[in-house]
Amino acid sequence: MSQDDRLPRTPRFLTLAEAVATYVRDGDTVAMEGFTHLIPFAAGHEVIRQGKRDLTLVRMTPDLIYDQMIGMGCARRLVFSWGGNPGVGSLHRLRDAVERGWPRPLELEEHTHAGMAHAYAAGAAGLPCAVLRGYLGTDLARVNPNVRAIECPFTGERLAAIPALRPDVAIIHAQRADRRGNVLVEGIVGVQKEAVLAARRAIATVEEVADDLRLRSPNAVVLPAWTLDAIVEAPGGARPSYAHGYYGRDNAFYAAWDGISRDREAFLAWMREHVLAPGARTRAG
Amino acid sequence: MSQDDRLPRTPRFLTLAEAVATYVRDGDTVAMEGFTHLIPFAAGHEVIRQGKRDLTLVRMTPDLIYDQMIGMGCARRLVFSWGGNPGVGSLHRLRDAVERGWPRPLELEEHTHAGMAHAYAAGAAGLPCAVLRGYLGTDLARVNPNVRAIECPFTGERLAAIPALRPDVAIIHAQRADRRGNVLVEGIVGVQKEAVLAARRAIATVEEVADDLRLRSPNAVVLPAWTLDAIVEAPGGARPSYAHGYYGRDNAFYAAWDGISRDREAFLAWMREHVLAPGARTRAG
Amino acid sequence: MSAAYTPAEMMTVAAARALSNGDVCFVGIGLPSAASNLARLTHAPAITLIYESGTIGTRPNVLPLSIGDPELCETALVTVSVPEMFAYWLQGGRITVGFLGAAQIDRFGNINTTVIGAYDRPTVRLPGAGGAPEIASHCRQVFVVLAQTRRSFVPRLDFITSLGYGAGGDDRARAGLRTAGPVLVITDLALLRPDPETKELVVTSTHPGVTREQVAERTGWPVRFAARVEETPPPAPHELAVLRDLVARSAPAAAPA
Amino acid sequence: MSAAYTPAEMMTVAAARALSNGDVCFVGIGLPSAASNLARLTHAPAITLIYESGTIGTRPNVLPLSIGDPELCETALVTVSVPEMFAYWLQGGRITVGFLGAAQIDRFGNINTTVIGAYDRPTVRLPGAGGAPEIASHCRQVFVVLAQTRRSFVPRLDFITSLGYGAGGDDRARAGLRTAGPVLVITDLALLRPDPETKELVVTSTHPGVTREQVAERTGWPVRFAARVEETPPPAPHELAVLRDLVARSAPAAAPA
Repeated sequence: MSQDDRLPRTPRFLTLAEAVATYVRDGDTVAMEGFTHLIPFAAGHEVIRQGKRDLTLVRMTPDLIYDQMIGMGCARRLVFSWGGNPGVGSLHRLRDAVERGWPRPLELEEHTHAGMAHAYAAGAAGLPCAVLRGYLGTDLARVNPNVRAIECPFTGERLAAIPALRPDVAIIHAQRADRRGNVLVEGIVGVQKEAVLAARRAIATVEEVADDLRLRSPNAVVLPAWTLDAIVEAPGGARPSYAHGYYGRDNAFYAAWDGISRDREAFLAWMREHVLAPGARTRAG
Repeated sequence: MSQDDRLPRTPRFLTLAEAVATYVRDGDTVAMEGFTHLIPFAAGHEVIRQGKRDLTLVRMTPDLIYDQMIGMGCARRLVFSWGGNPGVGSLHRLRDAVERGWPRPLELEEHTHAGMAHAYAAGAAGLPCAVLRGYLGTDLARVNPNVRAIECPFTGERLAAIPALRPDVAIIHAQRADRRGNVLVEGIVGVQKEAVLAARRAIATVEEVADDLRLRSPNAVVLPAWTLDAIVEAPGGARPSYAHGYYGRDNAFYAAWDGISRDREAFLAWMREHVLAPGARTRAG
Repeated sequence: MSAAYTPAEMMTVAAARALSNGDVCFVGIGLPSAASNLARLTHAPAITLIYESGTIGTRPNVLPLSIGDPELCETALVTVSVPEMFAYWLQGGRITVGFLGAAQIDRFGNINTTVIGAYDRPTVRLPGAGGAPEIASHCRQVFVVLAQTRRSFVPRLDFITSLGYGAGGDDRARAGLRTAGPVLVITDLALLRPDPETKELVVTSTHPGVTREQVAERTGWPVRFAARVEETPPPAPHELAVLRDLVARSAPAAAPA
Repeated sequence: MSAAYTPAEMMTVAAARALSNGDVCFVGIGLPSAASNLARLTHAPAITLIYESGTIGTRPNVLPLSIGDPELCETALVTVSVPEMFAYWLQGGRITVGFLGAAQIDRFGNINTTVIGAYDRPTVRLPGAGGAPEIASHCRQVFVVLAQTRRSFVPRLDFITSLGYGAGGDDRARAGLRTAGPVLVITDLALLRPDPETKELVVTSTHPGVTREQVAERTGWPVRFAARVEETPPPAPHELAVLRDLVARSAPAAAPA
């Protein structure tokens, strides 16, 4: 194992464009996490605007942001565990890529939520693999060579082993950073901490940079500054997802996305208007 | 695996004497956790008063409470990772039991902190064993048959495996319970949550039972009522350890224990006066 | 007209009734979420609802659209990380009921939510596994709720996403599982339970006004009926009123059809 | 008299100097804790101190007696659980310096904190491993601080609690470790560093007024000296003043001798 990429650094306060240009490279394995809550939409749109290509996208729930990135041709491969529009239905751009190869074919590596969550935790913990009681009796183990068996040396029980996730770059959205770059995540915290700690490089976009993190508990979920490479102030950066304590989830947009994304041209028109056009950044999502 | 002992229950609000009498049995494997902070001294003293015998005591840091229980003959076996008086020196009752078999011989199963922490987490997670990169090059693996090797099926790396900890009963001390029996742990939270979730039965002693847990963060460390068997209101129950937000650590007592505990008779006299005597409960520690 | 009700309402009410006060329920989004909250708002006020987003003991006032809506966290006792949720809470073996929806189910309660067609060249790419495979294996028992059609009740799954009873008999135990599996399937027509020996799902109750022929017609295999088939009690006025209130105050997209 | 200082003060000051502003230091209790906080209060104000109790980025105003004193949590950026501390933070490979004390050390930087005598029938039962074995293996480099005597610097350990360089040479790498190991040992007499090839600890600096004979006398093996042995600069007035202030305001038991 090379552990040098885990060593402490001093994060830079950058614009979103600078952060994505500096830390996301074509061909990278990119984990943009946020479990329903705090999805880094603004960062995803910047990745699209900068025309990044051949990415391996990792996310438990690809959600609308990866649907958009896949539809815009950023991705070569997807590692995921649930690829729907939550409560609404399909991710049509994801399906179009898988079912018809548009705009380009998409390789899938498919897990369960439990598997992905354990794999991020193993990555954060510097282990080569995650061990869980999982994938029992499911065909996922048949189609995914990254699901293997490992035997407990005490009981002989066969458990599942999957490789640790070690993304090249993790991008998360969070509520606040202080001026040193320490970052607070609060509410549904998902796997963001694990994704950052598992990755070689990490960007946090935040609702605000403040003098004080305003921690209300000694046991809050905090990423110390030295675990991050870049902090980007991006208010509203999780919309149409949400930021606990800042704004709610735009459930109507999630429902509307079903119609927008069904048709390739309608999708492209929406992306041009809301993501690619000059000045689009302020209202994207 | 039998998982039935993990199923939800409704905790009972009991006195300390009732809770220990009901849930701690001779011969049990007992984990009383609290990493320096929130050590359940009052509960340990009640175990001593009730004359429990043949216990396998599990704790990362035996601390003064297990020194006292060992010296009073409650324990047959100790599973631990660091057995000193923190910042002061030896645990003399522990040493006397190991070096000279007084008041009875004490079997040791010895781990590293990392190993014990992983073993509790594996117990909480319902796994048969914990896997970590640990015990490398140490003689602990030589003297402890419960440290074995397991091979990563992806990289071939040999990792350490140790059995999950599954105590018969876990006892913790915490800041607050609400009237339903939900319990807040705050500050240095150690392995208390894991110990409770790994155990078949669990007792929480608390500084106060309140109408409201007064959670300051949605991500506080909370044990839901249905993970516990008994709640005991025991203000001061962690002294001479401490309860963040309630009272500080009695460092002077920790230093004084060195003198009290060196001599068998002085130790017994102290225990008689401060733990065994009628009325001792209110000032024990 | 409070006496009239839709098949979907009957399904949700019947699903809710299967839960009890002492349950700790791992709740899937959609129909399971509506049923679980209906139970909480009627006969099981002390039930503990857990969503895989990490929210424990949640009491949403409106039905969530997603598994991680703000309402879930805001009304929860506490919210834990997703790795902790799957390791300590689900795999830890402390959930009494896993409540799942499904795209397809077979006669042995196996579930497909992954693909229609070949995995590598699917006709329809479904969302995939999510938490379901481990919910199906780690909860003490599993309930499944879905509308009954020939497309959803199929003789053979193209892909087993979540294991029920495999090929029946003791197949589930031989896969290493000690939990009870899908002991109850609730549809808009009937209730089905596994035969104690073969583990094939058999109809044990039909909803009021539903005939055996209708059930057979909307099942993709020659469905069997228990020796004694009950009639599901219709929704009580109170159940319907609470369900309709809940649906009315929830976002349209989050409410069951 | 600010110019006079004790050997223990020299040791703590020399240990503190080894740390720098960019370090993330996993701090053992006792001498390492005093040295780490002295570094933070002098030349390394931005250093990150981590204690195994879970406290990250702690800035204690007084020296803690235990590894989990209230002061550590109250002044920390954040406090995590002990399993998380060992899994994500230590094993995760993000610590630059592990700072350990020791009961005994051998010429290859292996440490014993477990027993004197046979494991099953020890003459002296020491506290045991604690966090040290994994600190010794997972931190990018390890510093060890301890007073130098024939009882602590021994030719052969009865028990290897924490691996240094094993039997020397590439033994450490052959045990599967990629980290640098004990690159610096700070005593009340001298600084020792491993020979680049053999990995035997050799004296690279002696403290002012300390002779080679004194060092040899208080080492349990025929200690070697580097080709060029420096003299450790004495404590600066500022270093001494800050250390003495820190000690004075800490509980007597927590302060270094």
